[in-house]
Amino acid sequence: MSEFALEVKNITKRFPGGVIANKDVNFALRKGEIHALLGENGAGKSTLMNVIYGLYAPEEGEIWVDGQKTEIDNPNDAIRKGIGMVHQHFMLVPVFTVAENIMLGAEELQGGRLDISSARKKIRELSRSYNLEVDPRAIVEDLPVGMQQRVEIVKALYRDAKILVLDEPTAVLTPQEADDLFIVMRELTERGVSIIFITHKLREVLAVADTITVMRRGEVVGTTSPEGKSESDLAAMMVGREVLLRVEKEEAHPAQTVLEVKDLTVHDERGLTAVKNISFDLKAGEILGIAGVQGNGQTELAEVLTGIRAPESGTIIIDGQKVPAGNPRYLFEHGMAHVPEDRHKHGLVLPYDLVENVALNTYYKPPFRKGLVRDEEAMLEATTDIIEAFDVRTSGPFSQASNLSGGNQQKVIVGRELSRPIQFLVVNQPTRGLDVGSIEFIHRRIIEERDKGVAVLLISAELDEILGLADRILVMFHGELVAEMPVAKANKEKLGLLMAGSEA
Amino acid sequence: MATASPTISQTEEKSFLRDNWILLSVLGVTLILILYFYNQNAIVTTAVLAAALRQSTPLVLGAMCGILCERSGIVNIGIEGTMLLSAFVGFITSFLLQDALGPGAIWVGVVIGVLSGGLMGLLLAWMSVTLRMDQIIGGTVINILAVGLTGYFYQQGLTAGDKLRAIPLGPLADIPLIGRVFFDNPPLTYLTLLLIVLVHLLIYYTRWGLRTRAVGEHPRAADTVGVNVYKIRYVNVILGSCLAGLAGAYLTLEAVGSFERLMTNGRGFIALAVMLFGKRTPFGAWGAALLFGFATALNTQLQFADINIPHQFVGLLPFVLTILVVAGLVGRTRDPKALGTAYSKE
Amino acid sequence: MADPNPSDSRILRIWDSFKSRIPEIWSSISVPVVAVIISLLIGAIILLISGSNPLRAYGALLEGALGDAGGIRRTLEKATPLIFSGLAVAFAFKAGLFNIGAQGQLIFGALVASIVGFGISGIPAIIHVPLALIAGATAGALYGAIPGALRTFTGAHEVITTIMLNYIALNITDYLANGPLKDPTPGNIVARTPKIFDSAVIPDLPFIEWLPLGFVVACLMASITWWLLWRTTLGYEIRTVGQNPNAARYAGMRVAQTVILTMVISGLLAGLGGAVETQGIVYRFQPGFNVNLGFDGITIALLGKTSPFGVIPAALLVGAMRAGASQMQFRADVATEIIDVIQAIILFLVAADMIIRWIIRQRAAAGDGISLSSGWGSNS
Amino acid sequence: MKKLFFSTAVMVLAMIFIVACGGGEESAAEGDCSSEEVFCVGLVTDVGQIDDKSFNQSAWEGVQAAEAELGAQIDFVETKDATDYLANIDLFVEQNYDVIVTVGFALGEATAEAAAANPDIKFIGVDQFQVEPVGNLAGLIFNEDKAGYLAGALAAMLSDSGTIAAVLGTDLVPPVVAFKEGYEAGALSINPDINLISTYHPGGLDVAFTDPEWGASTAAQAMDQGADVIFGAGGITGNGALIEVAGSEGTFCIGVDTDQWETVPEAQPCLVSSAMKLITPGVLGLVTQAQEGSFPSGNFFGEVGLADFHEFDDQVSQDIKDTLSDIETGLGDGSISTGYSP
Repeated sequence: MSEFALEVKNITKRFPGGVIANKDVNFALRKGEIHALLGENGAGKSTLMNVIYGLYAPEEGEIWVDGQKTEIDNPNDAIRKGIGMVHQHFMLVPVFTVAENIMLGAEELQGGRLDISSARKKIRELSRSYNLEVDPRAIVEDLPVGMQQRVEIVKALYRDAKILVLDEPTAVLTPQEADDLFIVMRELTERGVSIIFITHKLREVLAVADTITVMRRGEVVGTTSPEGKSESDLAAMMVGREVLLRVEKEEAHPAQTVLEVKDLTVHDERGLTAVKNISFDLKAGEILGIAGVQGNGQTELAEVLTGIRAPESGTIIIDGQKVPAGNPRYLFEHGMAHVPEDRHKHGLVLPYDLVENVALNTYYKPPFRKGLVRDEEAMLEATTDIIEAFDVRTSGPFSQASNLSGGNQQKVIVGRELSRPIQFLVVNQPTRGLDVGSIEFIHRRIIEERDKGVAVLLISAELDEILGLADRILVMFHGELVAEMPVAKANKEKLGLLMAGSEA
Repeated sequence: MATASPTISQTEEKSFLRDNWILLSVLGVTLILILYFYNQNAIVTTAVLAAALRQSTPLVLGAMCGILCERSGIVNIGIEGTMLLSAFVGFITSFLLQDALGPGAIWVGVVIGVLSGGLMGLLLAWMSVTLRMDQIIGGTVINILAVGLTGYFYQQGLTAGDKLRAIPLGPLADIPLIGRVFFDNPPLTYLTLLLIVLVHLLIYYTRWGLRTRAVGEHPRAADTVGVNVYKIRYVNVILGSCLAGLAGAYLTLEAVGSFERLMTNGRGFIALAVMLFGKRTPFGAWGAALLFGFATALNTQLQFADINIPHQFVGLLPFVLTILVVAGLVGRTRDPKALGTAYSKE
Repeated sequence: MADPNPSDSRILRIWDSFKSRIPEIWSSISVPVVAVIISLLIGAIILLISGSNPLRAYGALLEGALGDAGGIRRTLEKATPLIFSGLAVAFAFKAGLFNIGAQGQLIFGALVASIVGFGISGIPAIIHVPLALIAGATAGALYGAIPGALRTFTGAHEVITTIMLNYIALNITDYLANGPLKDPTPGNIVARTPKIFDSAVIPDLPFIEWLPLGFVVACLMASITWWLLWRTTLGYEIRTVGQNPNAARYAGMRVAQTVILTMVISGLLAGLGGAVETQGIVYRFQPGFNVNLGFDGITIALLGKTSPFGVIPAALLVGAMRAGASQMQFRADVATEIIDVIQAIILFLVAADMIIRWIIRQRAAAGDGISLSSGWGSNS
Repeated sequence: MKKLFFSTAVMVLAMIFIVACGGGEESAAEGDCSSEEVFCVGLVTDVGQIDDKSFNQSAWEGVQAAEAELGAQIDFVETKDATDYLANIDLFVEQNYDVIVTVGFALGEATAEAAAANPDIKFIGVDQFQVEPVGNLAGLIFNEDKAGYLAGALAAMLSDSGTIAAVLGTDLVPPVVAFKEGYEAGALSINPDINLISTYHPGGLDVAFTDPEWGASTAAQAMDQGADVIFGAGGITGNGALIEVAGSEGTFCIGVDTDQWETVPEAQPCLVSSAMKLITPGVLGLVTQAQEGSFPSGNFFGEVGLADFHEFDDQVSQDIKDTLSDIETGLGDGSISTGYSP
């Protein structure tokens, strides 16, 4: 018996196109511990875990489970070795029931038929003994995210996982829900489960981890215990230099009201109410932050405010005029800029080159239009300007958007939106998945816009971002605005409770 | 989603009733109408319904091919070509072997026809799963290829000894109405009725079915729990194409007794519509196929009765109906989430 | 990157733009060419197996297609409707739509052009010819609008609706040609409309007898289509809707209208093809003519890599095979269906271009693939 | 892979050359059609194949008979696309063929045009009614309604149930309509109360004659309603009906165009006779006249009639045979009218 549940030795993983995602990575998980794997986006944490789980085949290196060298070529091998994984994007079939999702791949059979009732029985036993309540008959897409995460954990336990990999499990949770998760994690380790906890959130690492391994640019930069470490120590290890954890900015000088929202109600794709009867206003020269756990109506709110979606009822007023529903062009004409939540879905046309992407929402008028045709000269000029001003790393204006890194793609979008005269800006999760350098750059630009007198609506699930940038904060829960406060009166705990729906 | 309590799923029967009340009421009305017309003119009603069932056989087989493929996430518009090629191969086989094997040659022909369908499925799976070609283009390739190959290798004057003839099922066949319609049919028709039940069981009550549906909805999720997405897709497409192959064999060896160029005449495309109409369920597809079969039989019957509507207009019925169906006027269908997209591990 | 000399930078930029497209241009030429060669080789093997002489067969095919002025004219005549239907399909591809309904749009175009052709008399050709062409194009456009509107307002996938609309078009035109519009000439027993007046017939070009005017019109339409797609804001909207409808919505483009408009233009191109066929070749509407022209558009569009200018050589290739087919059967005793086989193999190789890229060791230009299928769309 | 590709290519090329060199001589035997001694007959099909078991094939058999009996040099061109009619005729014109046979009413215009342009060549247009006769063009046409009339009379006399059926191609094709109208008139002439059920294929020209499954299913639908004689007239679609009827005892079927006892042997168990339009002898006759220099112009009516009863000869009573021959005489001298006018 080895003292290590899992050891990873000298793993190197290259992707087609030459990107080295993991370089000579070593990592050891002690039995019964919570081992945090810390690193920025793109540091190679998820790649490493996908290697361990058999989803990627490494070019070099070995994996040892319980002191024995093993080959893990596919998830089946991993499951057989007692490795379970809870992915950042849940691997659940939305239209299946909880029981169907959990039994998938490990089906109980009775005479060739699926034996769903014995699966349900086993699930109920598991949830009772680990204190993880799930209803096996519920349809997954009807469940809140926290519950879906539990289903994922039960799914791993159903397969007798001894090693549990949790990939960014708190990204979708409130701080309080995260704390609940930590209790569950503790309970699991007490029953002999070893946990790898992947995150980029320093506070959580210090709160729960027994051991911390930090990764940067595909390499392990060090392993340490949390004792005596501060957040900034870890941040420096993670980024490789001193990081300003707080964004520097001046006091805001809010002026006239630019945007007024009255009694807004919005439905989502499935026709369910996503935003319920909310009202607020936004003033020039301020950043209004909307805090909330993902999936509480922020996406739909942003889409309505930017004209992508039509509201069910309620009014939006800009410059004292009622805005027509679902008309982005009207809003663009009235000085709106929008950095969307999902840059691949909304922000960019990936197969287009940068020139065509830069013209995306102003292609229809001068300078990009000359009569019936497009003025390609002007488009090219604008693109080169943005590349220069926003420090976009690319081989040139004609390179395809899909060839850029996430940070550079986001810079192109921000550049496009900020290079025309605007009076209000909607930014939704502006730094999700970006490296620290890009995050800092984008934060600085947002504050610059505020200082120029632009009204900024910032929607973010990252409390640090909200607290760092916003001047005034609204909290959204279940589609409703549950609180409003100036940033000075806000702190993480308070916001966390509000985001979880409890009265503060 | 805003409310805290999650929806609890109903038991299967209850949700079936809730989701399909339109279907069920249509079914009820249909039954009443059938009994009414049977009372009015028993012979004609029986004849029309028997014709509807006959015409529905290749359609429901083709539709079940579509169901198996699409449930696993692969669009198959090559059903038409698969049917045509299998019809040809099945017929040629039975023709070549009829001297050596006698009547058994037809059955060998059926088997080889089915296998040749499977081979076309293999080709489609290779194109769409391994090469990750666009699936609609892959299907188009199969359609064009089948027309070319069967046309080129077709020879004149080939005649099979016979075709598969009706086998009345003893006393069952003597039951009024139902007996003639269901229990006095040739063997592949019985086999088709059996296959409808089998495919239904396969999809909803077996491990394979659960995995197939998971792969069609969320292939990566299936992959992470150790389900081999490629294998599921390959096997489903091949299996499904075997059913299309059976439809082809049905055409040459049971329905007609000879092969002719282009003899599928768009049935593979209609089968796609039937599949959508039936919401990708075997029984739904069967109902839809019966409806299409009924439309054709009705067209014939109207002419029999010398009712003077231009037959082209009556002939429009199934096509207009299909458009109404996909336009959602007769209840919407939900596509499997991953339908039409190739899966790649990395 | 600010350049003090604007004219210099302009040249530089044009060169830059061109340079970045070289691999794209090379791959769009080399893959189909190699595909055609391989397909002909496979066709040769099939011919050998069935005991025919491939050299003789291909020789006769070539002679029939290009052997003399008549052959060339026939090739161009065959290519003409194929260019139109290929353009129709390729254009819809650009907006992410798969217009299998070019067939139905084309035969409606052909029918309506013939109605204008025989129904109006006493006007000079200079008016009558374009009038009938426009009428045919309009009919195709209106018929194309149906699947577009269905897609937009109900989400019904155009593949299914256009297949069904093809059958519907066939039934309706058959009925009309054998009923109300049947040629009343004494002794006529055939289901067909009357012959169009000479004033509606597309005239021949003076001096160049091998070049049908319809072909020139087709090439002109290809250029206009290219210009529309790549130079105008409308084309940009269409392409954006095709590549990423969400981004189009984000950018304030009217996706619904764009989808309908795309189908209208696609139908217009197909309908115009039908009209040109009626006024240039058939001179009336008759069921049984124009049978597969719309479906062939799919092959042509894919073979031409969905580019308007790619459609022309693709149509010429298939047109030449069609024009020489009878000659090949006549002189070399080879069943004409071999052409369908070769065509399917070409299509397969072009679609699965990675096979060819592997053979000629060429890397794919990103975003080169064609992607259409993602469900039937009756949800969302 | 690359190597494999090239070696395959080389092999294929090599094989082509071997075959090409070995088979180079085969065409040398052909004579020159422009010379006086060589009598050349060419045939252009309608869209479809020479072996369609239908009118293309029948006409080709007539031309083949001309080869056997007259020593003609013959060849055919299959039409793949309806716009090629004229071009395909020109293939023979260029080689100075003496007689060109075109098959199907759809080629009527193209044939007339070619005939006008080439007065030295004799044209035979099968199923092509001539409104304005051209000297070197004979339309070989048939009174299908008369054949249908005989078939209808036979059917009515054979029927015990009093219900007879017809499964037909499309009404877009005039001969099919003529067969149907004649069939119905003939049946009614025997039994005015007879229950006649007949139906056209619902599809367009491109499918109506090539949908045997519909034919079979429709025949079954008719039999289920008591029809005990079924007339299948619609190319391959009709053949599907005949084969279906063959599996049902006590039911007769009647074929069309040629004696289908030979062309559809699967139907022999039910095939009592066929309503023939004798294309093959008609073509042979016109070709012979062309060679002899007695080529008629305008419309030339080919023979129609019922085919032999073959093995059903003893099932058809002498009464029936007598009645049929009376009707035939009546149709011939005009005393009986089918009531059909195109």
